[in-house]
Amino acid sequence: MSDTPTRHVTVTIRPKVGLRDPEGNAIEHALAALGWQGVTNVHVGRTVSFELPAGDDDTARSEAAEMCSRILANPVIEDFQIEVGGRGV
Amino acid sequence: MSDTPTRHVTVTIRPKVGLRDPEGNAIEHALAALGWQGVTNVHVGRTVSFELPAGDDDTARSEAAEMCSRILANPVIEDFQIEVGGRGV
Amino acid sequence: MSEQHLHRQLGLTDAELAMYSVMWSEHCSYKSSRVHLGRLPSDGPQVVLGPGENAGVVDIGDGLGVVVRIESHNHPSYVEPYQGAATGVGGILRDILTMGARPTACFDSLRFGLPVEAPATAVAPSGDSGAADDETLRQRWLANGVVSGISGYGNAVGVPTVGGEILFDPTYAGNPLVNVMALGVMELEHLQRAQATGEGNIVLLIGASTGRDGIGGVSVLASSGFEAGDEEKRPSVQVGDPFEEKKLIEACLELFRSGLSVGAQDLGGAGLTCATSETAAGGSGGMDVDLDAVVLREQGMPAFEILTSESQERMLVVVEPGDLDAALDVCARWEAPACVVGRVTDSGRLRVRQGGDVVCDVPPASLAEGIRYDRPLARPARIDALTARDPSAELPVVTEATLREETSLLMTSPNLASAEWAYRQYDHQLFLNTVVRPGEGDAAVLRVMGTDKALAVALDGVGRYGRLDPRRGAALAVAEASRNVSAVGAVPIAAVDCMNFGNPEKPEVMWEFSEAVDGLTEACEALGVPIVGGNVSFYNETSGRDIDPTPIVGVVGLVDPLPGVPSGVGFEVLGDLVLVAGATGVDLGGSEWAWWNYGVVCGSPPAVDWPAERAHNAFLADVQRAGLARSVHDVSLGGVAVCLCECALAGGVGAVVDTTAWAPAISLSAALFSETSGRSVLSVPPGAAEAIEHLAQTHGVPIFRVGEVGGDSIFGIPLADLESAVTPRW
Amino acid sequence: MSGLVAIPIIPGVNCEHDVAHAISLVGGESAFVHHMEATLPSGTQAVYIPGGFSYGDYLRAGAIARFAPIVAAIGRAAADGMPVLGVCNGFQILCEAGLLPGALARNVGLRFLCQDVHLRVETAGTPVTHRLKAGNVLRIPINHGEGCYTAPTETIDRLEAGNQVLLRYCRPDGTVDPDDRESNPNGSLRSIAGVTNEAGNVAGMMPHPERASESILGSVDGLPIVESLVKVSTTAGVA
Ligand SMILES: Nc1ncnc2c1ncn2[C@@H]1O[C@H](COP(=O)(O)OP(=O)(O)O)[C@@H](O)[C@H]1O
Ligand SMILES: [Mg+2]
Repeated sequence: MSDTPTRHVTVTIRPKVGLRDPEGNAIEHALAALGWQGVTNVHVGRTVSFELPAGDDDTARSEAAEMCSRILANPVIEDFQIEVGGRGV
Repeated sequence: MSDTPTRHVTVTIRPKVGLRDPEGNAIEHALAALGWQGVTNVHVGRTVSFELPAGDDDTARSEAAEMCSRILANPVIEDFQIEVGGRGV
Repeated sequence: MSEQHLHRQLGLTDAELAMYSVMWSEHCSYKSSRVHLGRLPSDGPQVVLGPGENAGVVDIGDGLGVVVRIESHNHPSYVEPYQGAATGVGGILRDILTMGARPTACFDSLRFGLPVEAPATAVAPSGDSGAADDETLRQRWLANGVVSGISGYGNAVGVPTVGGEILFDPTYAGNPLVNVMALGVMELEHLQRAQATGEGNIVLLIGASTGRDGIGGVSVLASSGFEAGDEEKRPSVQVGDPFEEKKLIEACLELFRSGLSVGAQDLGGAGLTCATSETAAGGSGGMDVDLDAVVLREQGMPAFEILTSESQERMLVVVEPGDLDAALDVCARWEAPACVVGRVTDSGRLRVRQGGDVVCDVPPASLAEGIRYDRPLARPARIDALTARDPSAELPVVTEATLREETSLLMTSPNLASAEWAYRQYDHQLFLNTVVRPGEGDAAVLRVMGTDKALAVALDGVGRYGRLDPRRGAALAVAEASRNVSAVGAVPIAAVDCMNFGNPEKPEVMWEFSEAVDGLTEACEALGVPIVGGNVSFYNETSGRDIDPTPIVGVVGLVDPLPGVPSGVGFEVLGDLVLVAGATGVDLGGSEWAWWNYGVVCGSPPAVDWPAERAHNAFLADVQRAGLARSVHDVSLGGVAVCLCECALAGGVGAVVDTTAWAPAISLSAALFSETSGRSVLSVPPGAAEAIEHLAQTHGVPIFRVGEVGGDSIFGIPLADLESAVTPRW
Repeated sequence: MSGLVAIPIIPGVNCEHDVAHAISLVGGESAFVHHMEATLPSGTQAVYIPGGFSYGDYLRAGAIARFAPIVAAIGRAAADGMPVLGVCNGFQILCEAGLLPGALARNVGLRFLCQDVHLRVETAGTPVTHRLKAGNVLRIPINHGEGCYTAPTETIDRLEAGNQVLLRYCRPDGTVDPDDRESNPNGSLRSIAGVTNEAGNVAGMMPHPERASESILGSVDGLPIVESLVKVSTTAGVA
């Protein structure tokens, strides 16, 4: 393996605002049925997290942005957001 | 609607460490084929964000934790993490 | 020296200890059941391979064989319903593949606790009814998780799920049942054997990498019931990867077809230990295995973990040295990872090395043969108490005035609900074989491409009957599944059974098991259906309470030739005559009506009159062959009343029936709700009625004209009301 | 003599044998092509991308498959006017590859659906519908979890204006109601079940015509679509 330092990256991919979010709706209903009636605006996204070889956060971020637009997200229906450095769970 | 203030909550749900993650694997391979050979440790998760009526962050957090263990996550195979206040996309 | 290290004093390595402990587990060695299973009839002129192989094989002519197998995945599905069910599907498909066949159809038999509250009268006096709501939700969560696991894995791996059943009873609340059956059709000349033969031949491990999945899974999960503190068992949850399995299937099929494989074995329970020891024991007698060659998903796995890992989607294939490159090329083309992990020897030893050390050196047969127990049997006290009670004495007298209400209530039983919510999620059409889809007939009908034959398959089992009389319960499961395939025009040719029982260490459970084996035997002999494979799942218990003994039986029937699409179950044409075939007795013991409407489970399950059963099956097959009837539906749960409702719902047309027409000598409640075996409801064009009656007569089957198709109600219950009664609320 | 219909095999697809069978039923010839091939077999005059679960549908249906070398080859052939039909996963791959507009999101009911649907032919005369007439109603099965056709409103308006909507989910009588879950079970926008590219030679649809190819299977309504593709390939480049 090389010595390039790595960055931990998490990208979050969500349905574009304005598009239907049936999964969010379903969860909102299920929560209401369990007694959480006041919970609103439920939205669901997917995360993809990974280690990326990159000398600094900016490089990592721009690499990740390219990964998102090429494969991780579908620009027709999804938006994405990139977080560098934060460790997940 | 009531006057209870609301908190914005985002929960991130991931497969437990050590569990097999076929989806993460497939993405790792695909990324490598596209030239991102150095990307490792790819894992896929979900996020659920919502507005929750709660007077303070701690209440919001403990409500969200209960939501996670009852319905949002499957504690047998998933870990979750709660963030209160942060706005999503 | 601590106790754990005693095995070293005895001369066993850690790896050897782990290997013996998994191989001698209940799941792998059938140690409690083997002494009984030998009684099952497994011979028949068409049987090519019977029990004891990865799957049974039955000759259907034209050089073709049907490969069939059933398995349970109960415990894993309770721990994690989606993955438990998914990996259950994955495992059964590899059993079919191992024989050399492409798995082309899957079936599921599922049992859960109640997903809805029973009518107030039916609530058993348990005292914990306060928890009912949460419990109900949990059962729905389990059922939905299991169904999506089957859908998620089966669809993606590319094997259609074309039939099955879903039943609910409180006995399964703490221990759901997930039984899956699969089949494939193959040219018999390509049959693979699970043998490692030919000294010097090379052992390939193909498929997924090996991780810490399900370490000790078979011993941990399949050999103990559930108690508080289940968390400890959770790390062994296995995650299925249908994509990996799909590639594995394609690669193996090509290896088999191109003659590159001399033996194959899937890795299931007990992983590499089981696959290497069984193929070595069945072949040249020895094998050298190098664990350093196994591709690991996690670093630092000690030998015993690699040897007992139950990572999914792996196969062992033996090839001749000269074919190695060609075999590796095939795997590469399908992107199925493959590596050389060993060699066949004639040393009579299974020798396993890791990092230069020999970590295991034992005779493979000692692992593969396991041990067997002849556990004590004792007839449970409850049986006499339950059968001594006469259900009719505890149930109301149904009259013309109350039958409508009784039937409406009965139709709300979750066991009579439409299963469409489930099978709609299953690809049930891939491979273009499905002639009768789920919901369209009593059994699935799959044509056999390239011939004019078809297979009919049904899966059945009723736990409540088993509680009252495990022998009759088992026999009735065979009878029902056979009747179901007959109802679509097939002749039953083979059966597989999945025995779901409680803790075999209890003499009462072992007695139930032994009785059920006798019931299967009696039924299979009477109907001429050999059992070509099966599976035993013990320890289905929660906090010391065992489930009702639940044998699930899958029957494969042959339709030869297939005359066209068989008649369905629905009433369709106004003015058609409605007939009931078969004699109705007073059989309310364990019936759906007594249980759901009144919470009464007592008496004896129906006794089967085997000659009559056989005659009725032959009659049904002839009716379909001659294309005489517009609809054919067998009578099962809920009796004639429910059967008529189902026919009306399926066709969207009601009927007017005379409730005294098919059993005038017995009470109305028995006429309507008796679950006597060997009966069916048919609708026929008026012009064909006499021909049908004549056919029935030649078979010696009593048949009764009971009414006429028409209207939008049955027993005066509007179809719309029935529709909402059978629409699941989960 | 028929032209050859190429059927690309991308790991995880599973309808390839069914597609080949349906093509043979209408007298066509087909050949499987491995996904790592960079060119189509010589003699290829049309492409039928079969359904299934390429790469396990991981990430998104079609998201990984679209990078297969054979998909690039299909893209080049399509640019030269070759007729291409993507069914189910094939449709998803074509959308992901940008060869067709829009995207296929998860079914609104969030469940996988295997059932018959009714389809109204919106645009006849394409390489996959020239044996049909606009307004024809077909009964063909669907089999998918991600089939909800989705695109920005402007895109859909443009598709409608340019006759790029191939098929819509409808009731048995041909009426279309996007809000009716009975007839539009996956919730597709404006009930769209299939679209074409601007040139009309690349088509995608979620329902499986090859599954409605014999009466014993319940319907033969898919045959005209398969036949259109096969017959157009004999006179390559129609449309
Ligand atoms: N879990 C399931 N998976 C697939 N098909 C199912 C399932 N449950 C029921 N079905 C189908 O629904 C239909 C009715 O089932 P069921 O009521 O159990 O039939 P029967 O009472 O005749 O045995 C059958 O075609 C059956 O195959
Ligand atoms: Mg039946």
